[in-house]
Amino acid sequence: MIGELSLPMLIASVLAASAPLIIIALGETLAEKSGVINLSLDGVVLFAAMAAFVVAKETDSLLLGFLAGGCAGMLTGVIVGYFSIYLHLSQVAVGFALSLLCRDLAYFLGNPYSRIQGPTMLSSKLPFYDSLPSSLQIILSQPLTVWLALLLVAIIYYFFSFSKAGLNLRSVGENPAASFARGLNPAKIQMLAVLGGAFLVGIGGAAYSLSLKPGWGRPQGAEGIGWIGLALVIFGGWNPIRVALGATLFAFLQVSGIGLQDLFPGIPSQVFQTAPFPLMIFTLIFMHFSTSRSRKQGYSSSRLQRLAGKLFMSRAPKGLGQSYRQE
Amino acid sequence: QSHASADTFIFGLLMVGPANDHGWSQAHFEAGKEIERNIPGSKMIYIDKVNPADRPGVTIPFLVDDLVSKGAKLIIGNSDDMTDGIREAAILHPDIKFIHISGDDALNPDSPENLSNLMGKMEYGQMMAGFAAAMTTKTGKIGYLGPLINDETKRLAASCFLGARYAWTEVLKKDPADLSFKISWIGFWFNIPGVTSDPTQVAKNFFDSGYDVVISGIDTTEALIVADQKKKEGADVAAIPYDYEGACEIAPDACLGVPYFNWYPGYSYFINNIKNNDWKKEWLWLGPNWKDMNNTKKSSISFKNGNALPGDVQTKLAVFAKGLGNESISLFTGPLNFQDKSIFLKEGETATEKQIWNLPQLLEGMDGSSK
Amino acid sequence: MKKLIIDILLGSLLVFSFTSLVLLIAGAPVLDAFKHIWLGAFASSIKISQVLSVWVPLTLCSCGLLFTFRANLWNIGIEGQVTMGAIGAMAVLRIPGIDPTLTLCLAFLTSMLCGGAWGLFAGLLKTRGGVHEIFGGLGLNFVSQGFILWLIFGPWKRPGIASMSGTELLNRKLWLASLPGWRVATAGIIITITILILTWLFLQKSRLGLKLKAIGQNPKAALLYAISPERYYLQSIFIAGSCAGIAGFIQTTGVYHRLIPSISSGYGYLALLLVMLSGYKIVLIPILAFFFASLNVGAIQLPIVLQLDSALAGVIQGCCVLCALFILGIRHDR
Amino acid sequence: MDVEFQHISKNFGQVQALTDVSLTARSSTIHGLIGENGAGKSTLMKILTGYQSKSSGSILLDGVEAQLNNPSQASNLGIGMLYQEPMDFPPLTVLENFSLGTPRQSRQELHFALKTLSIRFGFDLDPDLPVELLTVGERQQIELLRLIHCNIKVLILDEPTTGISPAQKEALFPALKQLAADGLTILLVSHKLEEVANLCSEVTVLRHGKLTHHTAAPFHFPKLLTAMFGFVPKRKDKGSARDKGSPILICKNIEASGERQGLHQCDITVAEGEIIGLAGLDGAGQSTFLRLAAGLISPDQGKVTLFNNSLPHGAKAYIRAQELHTSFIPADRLEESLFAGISLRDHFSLREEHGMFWQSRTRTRQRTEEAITTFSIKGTPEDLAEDLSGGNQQRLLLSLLNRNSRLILLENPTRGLDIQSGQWIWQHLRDELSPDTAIIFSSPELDEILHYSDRIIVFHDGNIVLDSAVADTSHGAIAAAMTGMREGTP
Ligand SMILES: Nc1ncnc2c1ncn2[C@@H]1O[C@H](COP(=O)(O)OP(=O)(O)OP(=O)(O)O)[C@@H](O)[C@H]1O
Ligand SMILES: Nc1ncnc2c1ncn2[C@@H]1O[C@H](COP(=O)(O)OP(=O)(O)OP(=O)(O)O)[C@@H](O)[C@H]1O
Ligand SMILES: [Mg+2]
Ligand SMILES: [Mg+2]
Repeated sequence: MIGELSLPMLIASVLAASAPLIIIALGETLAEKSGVINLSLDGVVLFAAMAAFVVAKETDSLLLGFLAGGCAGMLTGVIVGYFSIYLHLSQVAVGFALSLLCRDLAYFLGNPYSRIQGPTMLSSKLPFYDSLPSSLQIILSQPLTVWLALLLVAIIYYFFSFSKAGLNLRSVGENPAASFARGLNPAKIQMLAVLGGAFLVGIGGAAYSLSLKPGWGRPQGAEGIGWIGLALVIFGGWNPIRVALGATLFAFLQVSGIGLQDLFPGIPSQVFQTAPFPLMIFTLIFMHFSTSRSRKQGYSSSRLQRLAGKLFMSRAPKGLGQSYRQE
Repeated sequence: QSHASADTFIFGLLMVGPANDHGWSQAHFEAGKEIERNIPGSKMIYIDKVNPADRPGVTIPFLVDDLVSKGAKLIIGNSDDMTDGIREAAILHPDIKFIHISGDDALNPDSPENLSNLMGKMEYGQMMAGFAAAMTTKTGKIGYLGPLINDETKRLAASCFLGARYAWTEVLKKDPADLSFKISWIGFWFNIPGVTSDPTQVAKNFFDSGYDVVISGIDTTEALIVADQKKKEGADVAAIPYDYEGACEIAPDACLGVPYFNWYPGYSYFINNIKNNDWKKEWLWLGPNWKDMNNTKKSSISFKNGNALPGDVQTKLAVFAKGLGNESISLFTGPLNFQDKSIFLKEGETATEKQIWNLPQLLEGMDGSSK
Repeated sequence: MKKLIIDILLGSLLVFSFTSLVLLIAGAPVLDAFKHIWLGAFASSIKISQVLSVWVPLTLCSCGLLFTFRANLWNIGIEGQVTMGAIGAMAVLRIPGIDPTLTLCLAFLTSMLCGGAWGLFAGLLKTRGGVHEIFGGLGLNFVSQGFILWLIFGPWKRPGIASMSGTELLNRKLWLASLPGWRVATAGIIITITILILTWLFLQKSRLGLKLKAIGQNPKAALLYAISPERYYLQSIFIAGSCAGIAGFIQTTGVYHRLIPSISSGYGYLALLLVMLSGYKIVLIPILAFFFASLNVGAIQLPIVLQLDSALAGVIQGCCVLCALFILGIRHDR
Repeated sequence: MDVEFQHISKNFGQVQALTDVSLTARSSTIHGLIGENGAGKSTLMKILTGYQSKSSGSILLDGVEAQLNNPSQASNLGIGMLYQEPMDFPPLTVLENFSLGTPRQSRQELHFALKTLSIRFGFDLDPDLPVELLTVGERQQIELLRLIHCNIKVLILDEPTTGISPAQKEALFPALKQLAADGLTILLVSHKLEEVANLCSEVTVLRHGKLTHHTAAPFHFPKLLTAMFGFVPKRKDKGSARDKGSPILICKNIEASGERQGLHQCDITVAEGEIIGLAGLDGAGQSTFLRLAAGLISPDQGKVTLFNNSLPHGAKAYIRAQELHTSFIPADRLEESLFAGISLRDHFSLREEHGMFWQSRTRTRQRTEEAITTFSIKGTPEDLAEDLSGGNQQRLLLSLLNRNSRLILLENPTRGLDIQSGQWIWQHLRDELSPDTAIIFSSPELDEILHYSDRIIVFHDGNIVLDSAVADTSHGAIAAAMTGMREGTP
């Protein structure tokens, strides 16, 4: 228990705070599994949050708002995809420039809509809500975005692990030339993955302005989240479930950081706020070292060791960052 | 057509937050508009979001240079954080007058002659806010969303607490031990991601931990928005925003009311002085006009009731305000202890303005960090 | 040459159309907006000197980045390196009782060392810890942000109140002087021009520049020439950090005269864009830095005069880079 | 399905890989395609699968002209290829690799199909293991099974037996024959004449991108070998025979990994003044050996001794080897040994000056100009390395060699060079260097090895199968050793 928050409340808070991040990180996972790094996340999240709020406000429809967020994300996906897959430009350069551009574009275009009341997604009760014990009631009364995030974890896990399309996508990320040899169209698959991923990132952004931190303003409160999303993909070893767990861990750090203020009154509260970011990124070092060790275990003949290895093993798709040029 | 005619008076306003923040900056902005409407020939030029997070690399002297080049004769800086910049600019532009809101540089004999300070006695507003909160809380737990820790914010939080305790013990006749008043400081006047605590999250934590009224001491309206969200989800909670008369509009049904500043009296005082060549360096701390508290021309501080404040509480609040006005209720009167149990005021002793202005720490009974 | 001019014209046209489109969407008067940005940057000598005071840190950061880009490193941690440079400078400036000139010189050196060390840290994370420099750099940016906040709200807070407005003002003797009527520290300009020349010398004339280029192009082959990529990665990122550190020093002593939380002002990120736009050519750096700086300064007019957000400057800057990349892309594709 | 190539030509930029090749492979037969390295066999096959586009010519399937612009079209027409280099996805599991590119099927069905096919061909594959843990041979097995599972009509096998054990071969060959009998058209690319003789009913030989020989069974091996490698050149005068001096490189009992098969039980001693040619099929172990001697890779077992100093392990080894006057020139010039965007002068600057801070323009310029004249490089000191033609890049690399080198390791030194350039380079190597310098080089061209070396070492699947003085062996014996045949067989 952190501060005065009861355990169920803490769980509920963490779940709610992690939902948009999960959606964003899963979107990036999708793109990266196909071999394309979309580095523009940080700006796109804001841009989508702005677009979602503006549309939701104008139409008074949350659904249209979320769609607008997704489309705004997809629009940036088109740029990232076209530049890196078809023009073969550096994915990092394109993503970084786009990230700064989208952020400022969001601030610029969103200015007239800042700090006004708009539609908000409320937490909804489950049908069997009243029959649940009260702690479960607390945990389970969540906005739809939380269920969406959890559903997406399952869907994307299934997609990668069991579906034909997911296998094709992964194969392109590993070795586009071989995929081409087997009759796939790597460029098309990468483009679809980037667009789909960017759509999810947009939905994640919309979840900020329509649910978790309702409203638009500068700052919006989602600044820096895109970078965390990118780090989470590595942290999660490109595995949707681990990525989601990472997002939850980050949300926990953020929620509990407020309570830590009471526990350590000598330390300025600002320090707790910055802490999760470096913590997240320094776990990457840990990942690096544990990966080299667990890679061996991952292939061990003992089932248990294989499982343990899989938990910590992380390896980028082999073709990550390079786009395929047909001869 | 000639915008520089003799009786045009241009004044520049530097606002720390957005002009439409439904809070501190908007209160200043509206006062400036009011000046434009009421003082013939006056014209406001302004720039908002003057803070290093929103406008990285932009300094106060730079903005002042620009406003002066556009003809401004008076510069108003509305943030505590502009202290150094305003002073630097005042030295660079000795023939331009400066008002720094909320500081006390003018009390310092070395400070430039063209720099005055203006502040409102929000202590009274906060007392009323605390009163309203204590009268409505069901759980006896009041949360205070604090900005950063300094003398001003400590005295405001303390005033709020005193108002709440008065309502709890003197009006409701309950045990003071059952009232919990907790402050969570976010680190700045508004959210800066990755730097301050996220006020949305802090307000959520308050409500999730059983606090049913959250009073906002920050310039933006997150507490009210979260309260509204929770209320729509069925929780019986409410919030009190801060600074701006219209703050409740963003979520009227969850709003108990708002203690607000009205800067028009202060602004017009200084502008008239400048026009009459009566300027002098001064430190002005303006309070409510108790007889006509909601009159924008006269009263610098007031409290506006919100939809969520029950009718009977409204009546009792009016009585309370009256008591504050005729000094039959004096809350900064002993016995009062500091948070560390050391004595602030002895039995019967009343604090001086200076003691209140420079309140060193929070009071006994308040929960939260003093430094 | 003719092709280059066509490219530049095409790029400008693209940027201009996109920006106009954005302005139209925002319902703003397009030509007015450009006019006010122009006036805001160049209307008076004071404004030009403001532009120069932004030009200084931008150019410094860009010079540093030329080293890391040449070694094919993405030194995204440059923001943190500016911050650490400023902290290093402040640590020296706080020491009482030394001759001001000496203090300033010491602060200058310390800022270089601190910035460089912070860069080295990111470099070591890459070479030893296997963390890509983008994530290492970002992580260190957040760490430096936490560190400077801790200092400002903790040990270095002003008497009585700790506030986001930073530490107490420096003694005026420790301010970098500017010419009368100018708002930019003369020493800053001189230092920047010196660093520009040194950067040019190092990159074009020294064997270090050549080795960095070799490593950036082909680390595998570098080994055959007995050049250790790890060593030169670290050297280049140390140099970049030092340049950024100097920028932090000037921000502290010449612009803010104190330490503030956002002392780096986003110039590091902006410099990354700038260097990409320049095509990694040093001759273009001072020119483009001046262009970017004038956008930054001029855009302040947008909120004052047209009630628009000044973020338009960032939109134009980002758009310039994307358009330049786009033209590069279609040229290579042909 | 009959496959008919008509006047196929293909060029990669200036490299003419195929010139006017026409041949027909009939259904229900196995058609062999042989030729030395770089003859254009793989290119011809990749054109059939649509993986590479042809420059001119046409392909008829059962007499109808087919559009084969990408692998997808080809596989829809029933054409499948087992690529020479494994075209698979190392981190994915066997089953996933098996299923990629096949029609949609449930996991159970795939599992079952893989299992039955494995049994039929006598392969042993764990469906859940990541492919990267398998040997190249096993990876090719999966691919073969996948193609058969796809019900293709034309099966192209590009070196299918690399890394397959004799026992598996015994299972594979009858199966292939059975497939052909069932109506498949099989195109088999191979270097191994035994296999070709065993399986094929017709054989086509390519040499330098042109069709040089076409014959039906029975085959006359010497004729095939001549068509593959050209005539056996008469030994020209090599100049004075060199004196062997004391040993400078000793490899003892080396086990190392690298290329396809790694190196096994490798024992080589090289003496001063020796010129040794390394022969073998691509990837048989020559490159691994050269890199081992250069200190770029460390052995898993055993010891490399250079000039009586044993090389340390790890990254320091290469530096140490250089200190011991060893130089190495890799085959892939722009990938591994030159900096594409850096000028010739700067290459000299990087190479020659140590411990200096500034570049000295005049000195390195002079040096570069000297080198340009001595090595007749067509270029100026300011030209970028990538702007040089292949031959000139090679000359540049030679000119960058340390002149004090006593052991020179060359990987395919005349790769992509015309005859004149090649001869020039050899003349330079033999005549300009001091006579006690040892040279070890690999080459896919037997002629070159026979012509320039004193001693020949033939690698096969990571083992040394022949080590003898050139004078003591014959062209046929070497060619046979290279194709995996023991000496003495026809
Ligand atoms: N992608 C490419 N780009 C440029 N040149 C190529 C390319 N692929 C092949 N070549 C060249 O085309 C020629 C024919 O190559 P190919 O791979 O068809 O030879 P091969 O007969 O299969 O030889 P091997 O027996 O070594 O496999 C060679 O000279 C080769 O260098
Ligand atoms: N990318 C390039 N840019 C500019 N010039 C080039 C480029 N590639 C080749 N050249 C020039 O074109 C000419 C022909 O090059 P090419 O590689 O065909 O030579 P080549 O006939 O194969 O010679 P060699 O036998 O030495 O390999 C050379 O003079 C070379 O300098
Ligand atoms: Mg081949
Ligand atoms: Mg050539």
